[in-house]
Amino acid sequence: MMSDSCALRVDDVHKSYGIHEVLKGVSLAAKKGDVISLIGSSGSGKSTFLRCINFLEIPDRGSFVINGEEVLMKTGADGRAHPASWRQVERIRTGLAMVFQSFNLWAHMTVLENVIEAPVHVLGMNRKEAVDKAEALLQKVGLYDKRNVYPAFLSGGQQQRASIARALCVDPSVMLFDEPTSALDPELVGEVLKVIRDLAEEGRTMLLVTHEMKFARDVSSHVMFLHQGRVEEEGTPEQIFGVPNSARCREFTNSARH
Amino acid sequence: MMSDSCALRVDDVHKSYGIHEVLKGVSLAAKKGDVISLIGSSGSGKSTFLRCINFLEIPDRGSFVINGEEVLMKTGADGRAHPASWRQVERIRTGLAMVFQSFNLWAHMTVLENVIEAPVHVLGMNRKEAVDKAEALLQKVGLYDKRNVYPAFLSGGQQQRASIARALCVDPSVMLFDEPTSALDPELVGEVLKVIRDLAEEGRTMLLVTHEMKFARDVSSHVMFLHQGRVEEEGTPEQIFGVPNSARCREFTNSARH
Amino acid sequence: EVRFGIMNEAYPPFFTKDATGKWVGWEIELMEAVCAEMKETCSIVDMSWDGLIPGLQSKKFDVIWSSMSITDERMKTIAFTDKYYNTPSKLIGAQDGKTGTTVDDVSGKTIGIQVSTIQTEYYKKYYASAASEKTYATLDEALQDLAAGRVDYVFGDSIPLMTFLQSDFGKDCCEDKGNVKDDPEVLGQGIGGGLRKEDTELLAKLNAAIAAVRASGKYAEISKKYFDFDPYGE
Amino acid sequence: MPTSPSALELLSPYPPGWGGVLLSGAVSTILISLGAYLLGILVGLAGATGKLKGSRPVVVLLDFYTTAVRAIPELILIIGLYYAGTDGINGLLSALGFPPIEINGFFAAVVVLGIVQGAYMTEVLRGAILAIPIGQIEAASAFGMRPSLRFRRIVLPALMPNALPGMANLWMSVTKDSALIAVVGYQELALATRLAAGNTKHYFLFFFAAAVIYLMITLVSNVVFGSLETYFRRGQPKAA
Amino acid sequence: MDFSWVSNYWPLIVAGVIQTVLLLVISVVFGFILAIGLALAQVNGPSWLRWCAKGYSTWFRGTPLLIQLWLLYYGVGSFLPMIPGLRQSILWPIVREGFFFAAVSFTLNYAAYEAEVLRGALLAVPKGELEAGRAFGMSRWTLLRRIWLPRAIRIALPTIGGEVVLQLKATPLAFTVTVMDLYAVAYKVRQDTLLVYEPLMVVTVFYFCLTLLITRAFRFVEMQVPMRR
Ligand SMILES: Nc1ncnc2c1ncn2[C@@H]1O[C@H](COP(=O)(O)OP(=O)(O)OP(=O)(O)O)[C@@H](O)[C@H]1O
Ligand SMILES: Nc1ncnc2c1ncn2[C@@H]1O[C@H](COP(=O)(O)OP(=O)(O)OP(=O)(O)O)[C@@H](O)[C@H]1O
Ligand SMILES: [Mg+2]
Ligand SMILES: [Mg+2]
Repeated sequence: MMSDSCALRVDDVHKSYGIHEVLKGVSLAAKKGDVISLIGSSGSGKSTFLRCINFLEIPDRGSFVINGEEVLMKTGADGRAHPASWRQVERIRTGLAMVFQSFNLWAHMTVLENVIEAPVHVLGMNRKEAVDKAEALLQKVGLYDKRNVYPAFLSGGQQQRASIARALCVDPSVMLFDEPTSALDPELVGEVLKVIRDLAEEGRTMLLVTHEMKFARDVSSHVMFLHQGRVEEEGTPEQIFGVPNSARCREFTNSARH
Repeated sequence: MMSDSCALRVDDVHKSYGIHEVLKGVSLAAKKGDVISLIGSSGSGKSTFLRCINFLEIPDRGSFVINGEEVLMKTGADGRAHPASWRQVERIRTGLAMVFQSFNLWAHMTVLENVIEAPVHVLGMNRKEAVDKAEALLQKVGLYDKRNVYPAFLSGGQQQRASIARALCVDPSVMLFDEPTSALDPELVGEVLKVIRDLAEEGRTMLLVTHEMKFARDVSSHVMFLHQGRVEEEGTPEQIFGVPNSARCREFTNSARH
Repeated sequence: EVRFGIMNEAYPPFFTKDATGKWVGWEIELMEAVCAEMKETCSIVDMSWDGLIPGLQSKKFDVIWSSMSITDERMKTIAFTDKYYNTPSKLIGAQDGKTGTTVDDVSGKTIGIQVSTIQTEYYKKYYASAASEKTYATLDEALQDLAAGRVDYVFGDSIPLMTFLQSDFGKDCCEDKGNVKDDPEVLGQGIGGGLRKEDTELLAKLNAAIAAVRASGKYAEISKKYFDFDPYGE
Repeated sequence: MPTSPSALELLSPYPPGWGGVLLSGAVSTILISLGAYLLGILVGLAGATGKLKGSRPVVVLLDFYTTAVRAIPELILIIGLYYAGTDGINGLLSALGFPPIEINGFFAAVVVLGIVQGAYMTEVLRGAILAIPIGQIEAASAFGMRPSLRFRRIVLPALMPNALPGMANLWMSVTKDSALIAVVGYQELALATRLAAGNTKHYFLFFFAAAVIYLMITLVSNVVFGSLETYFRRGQPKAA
Repeated sequence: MDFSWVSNYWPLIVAGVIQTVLLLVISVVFGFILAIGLALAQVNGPSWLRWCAKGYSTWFRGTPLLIQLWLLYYGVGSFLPMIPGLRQSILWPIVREGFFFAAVSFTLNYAAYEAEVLRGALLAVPKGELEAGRAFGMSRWTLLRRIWLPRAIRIALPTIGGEVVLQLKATPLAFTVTVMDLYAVAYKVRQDTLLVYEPLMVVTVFYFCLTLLITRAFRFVEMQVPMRR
């Protein structure tokens, strides 16, 4: 049904908490190798949108095609949509990976155990192989010497890097990054930028929420500006950061420059 | 002993976790109205240093003068220093306020309750007065309409703003900010910048850990670059970001610009 | 086969399990004699007090043979054999040299009684106007409270009370105040075996056997081993 | 009156000493408690999951279960199952032309106490699961873990430190509650003690001996629960 | 089913309900206060205090409540009259009664169980939230009262609810020291009439109502702070 190159297609996502409508119809389409940045003010629904894509939040309405597979939805008695089969969702999730805004490392596992958990227990990777791979990744994010430490004893930036390594270790074809550089110093931001570029070249698709406009401009192939639950403007980085159409977007991107 | 204008003087702070020496003698002096930025790579000990100042971590060694009052220390049986009187520490803490890297909002209280908690129950402020003040602050950080929400239902940036409002509400003379803008969008960063400047003008002293170099440059009167537990370089923002002496510092600040 | 339900607590000298797990006591020997008389094989099923009635009703055994007092109230629920023993009731109390069991003797005192025994009825009829009552789950608890001075008298069956008075514990604190005046209306029905109401045939057989054991002298022979009087009562 | 035997003679493991009776009573106590406890954990896990994740009717049903089973005196449950229950089953069996069955007292005790334990355990585990930071569970879901895997790898290790104190309490009370099963003619430690005491009139000695045995059970349990807690609290910073 | 006895026994039943509820409320309220101290001693106390609290919890959870009650009633109870002046004081009529001993021993026992639950809950409070409290200059006491305990109690609410119900079920033991609680009344009825199920059913109805009340109350408190699930 979907052309193979379309890694991710999301249509008309709605989500309310109680009477508070957070997403009012957000759509998105990404090809393989796309890096799409989501920007927007705090509370505009960026995280919620990301969480809807892997069904951590169940959207009230919307259609989802992930990795060329359409997520079957059914409408519940309360008029809200649900995934028809959680099995399918679980399968699709194995091809997704997420870096959470609040890291969400598993507190009872060391950094290394956190990173190999999903490869070994979800993907069924051989443990030794997973450890090798994890160690290489931890090396890359500069956390190799902290591999046997529990998350509670890490600094904020170290936790964030562990969380990035954990997401990378499952070799996902679509990655959801929720402010992956918020706790990182500029040097590490540069490193992460490189990693994301490499991944894009390998043909992986990335969805990235960020507040660092420079980072968004440098890394993304496409930028979406979310405002009050709607996509106010989208386009290439040049367009969004150069000559945005909408006044609101212009204001927002300008403030980063002031 | 101290000139009145010296709001904060910290000398030769050492702190180890086990064999891992995180702080190897960090010193700092700040006058009233100073805004001192701490920059440095992830894991370099910035948060630890901040936490030592209000004794959330007990430094192994060091002397502290806060708000013109010297913290009495005694050496325990294990050769490590301890505050001689926790009473004194508690009293001194009422003049400090901290914004945590991980926010640490009290989960069993709404945003408003979080903000008025310390004024009412530590400073003994009249409840009504505290509510008025808190509401004004929440208004300022754009969280007024979320004042009756519990922290679990807030977005990352909203939590951070609540945490900032909570710290501001005690009218501290010294403020410790641990990456207070990490989860904020550029517009809000601008707002926080303004708030910090206003506070500095009122004569409050601020210690600020941040990874946003532009922010550090704009806001601070003095910048310290921490590297491997030592102050590698310090000076005015112009000096640190313009013509740093140390190669490491140059490398670090450059990477933010690339 | 007739199965006898016995409470799995110790109530010497009537019934108790010894350390090897064997049931011994006067009531056990009497049961064996009755069985021999009926020419039945007999077995013992032991149960806690709470399980006796349900056990009987759900046919886990056929007769409750466990020093159960016959009362009119209880006869609404199960059937009883004729009495096979009936011992007098007595008061014991602290050693103060005064004896006697009249209303005047107990006036203003506290009397400990085991819950819903025939003595409760007697107390209500004779003593309630002058004395006050404390109810205990077991006689042992009442006796310990007597020793601790929390009650002035304990009112109960003479045999366990005498056993207590002879023990090291009881010798030091307490003394016999005498048997109470008999009143067959509340004390007189004695102890019998309990049966399901519909088992009239077994009831008749048991009554005949009890009478025969008593008549043949077997009853006296067993009793002599345990008592220096006739537990059958009047 | 024969001369009183010494305490040592009374507690000797060989008759006429009562030590053996007490010890075998203790073994029964432990076995019944263990059986009931394990059953209780299984029931509790199912109950907690149902209460947290189940549909509306499931939650209502489980609410009724935890309220009712905890409210009804254990005695009535055990008598009900053992006597009325057997009657019922046998009535049914004979109606269908089968021979009657005999429900074993041990089995009945374990089932009844297990169901009761399960009701308390449901609440303990529900609380423990609610105390897990939600993000940890979400992270597991986000990596495509199936519910069973997620439970085994993430939820269970994370709930244990929160649940263990409550679970330890339940274990302590089930070792004492098993005294109830005397009602179906099973001789566990409490009954053995009463028997020995009533027989010999050495109340103090035997109650003291029983207290010591119960304490031993507790001390061993403390070690087990303590090391479990240390194990499951790995990675947690020391409390203040 | 035969409930004709109810007409004769209802005054006793009412008195029994009152005794049961009194015992429950007294032991839960005072036990809980004691438990807070015991739990804190274990989490935060100096090592000698920690061992005392640990020993307390081992003894009171490790031995049957019945034995504790007996030791108190017959052991300590027989020394009480020797305290000079106590016999003459206005306290004596209270202190002499079995009810007093039952209440004390239930309180001590409940405290041990509750302390264990609270200990776990205190440890489960996220460390960062405590640090936030300290950073604002809260004294130990304020921190405990405003942050640590309220958070811990919320975490432990379902388990605490269970412990309260367990305590309700422990009240019948008071009969061994002559307190005619609800269960004892039922016991008496059973002894008098040999009816097994009927009196227990009446008891069950009351216990059910009490349990329902307890669980509803706890559910209500639990609902006060919404959770993200
Ligand atoms: N409680 C602890 N126990 C052991 N090691 C710790 C503990 N807290 C921090 N560390 C270690 O101390 C070092 C400094 O940590 P700190 O949190 O001060 O870093 P930071 O400079 O704030 O970094 P970031 O920018 O990532 O927040 C890190 O290597 C960290 O792993
Ligand atoms: N579980 C929830 N229940 C109710 N409201 C929620 C919940 N989660 C988020 N919200 C609200 O939804 C809105 C969007 O939240 P979201 O986390 O998507 O914001 P965001 O764009 O990621 O912001 P930030 O940049 O601050 O992280 C916010 O106003 C938030 O308060
Ligand atoms: Mg967000
Ligand atoms: Mg930090």
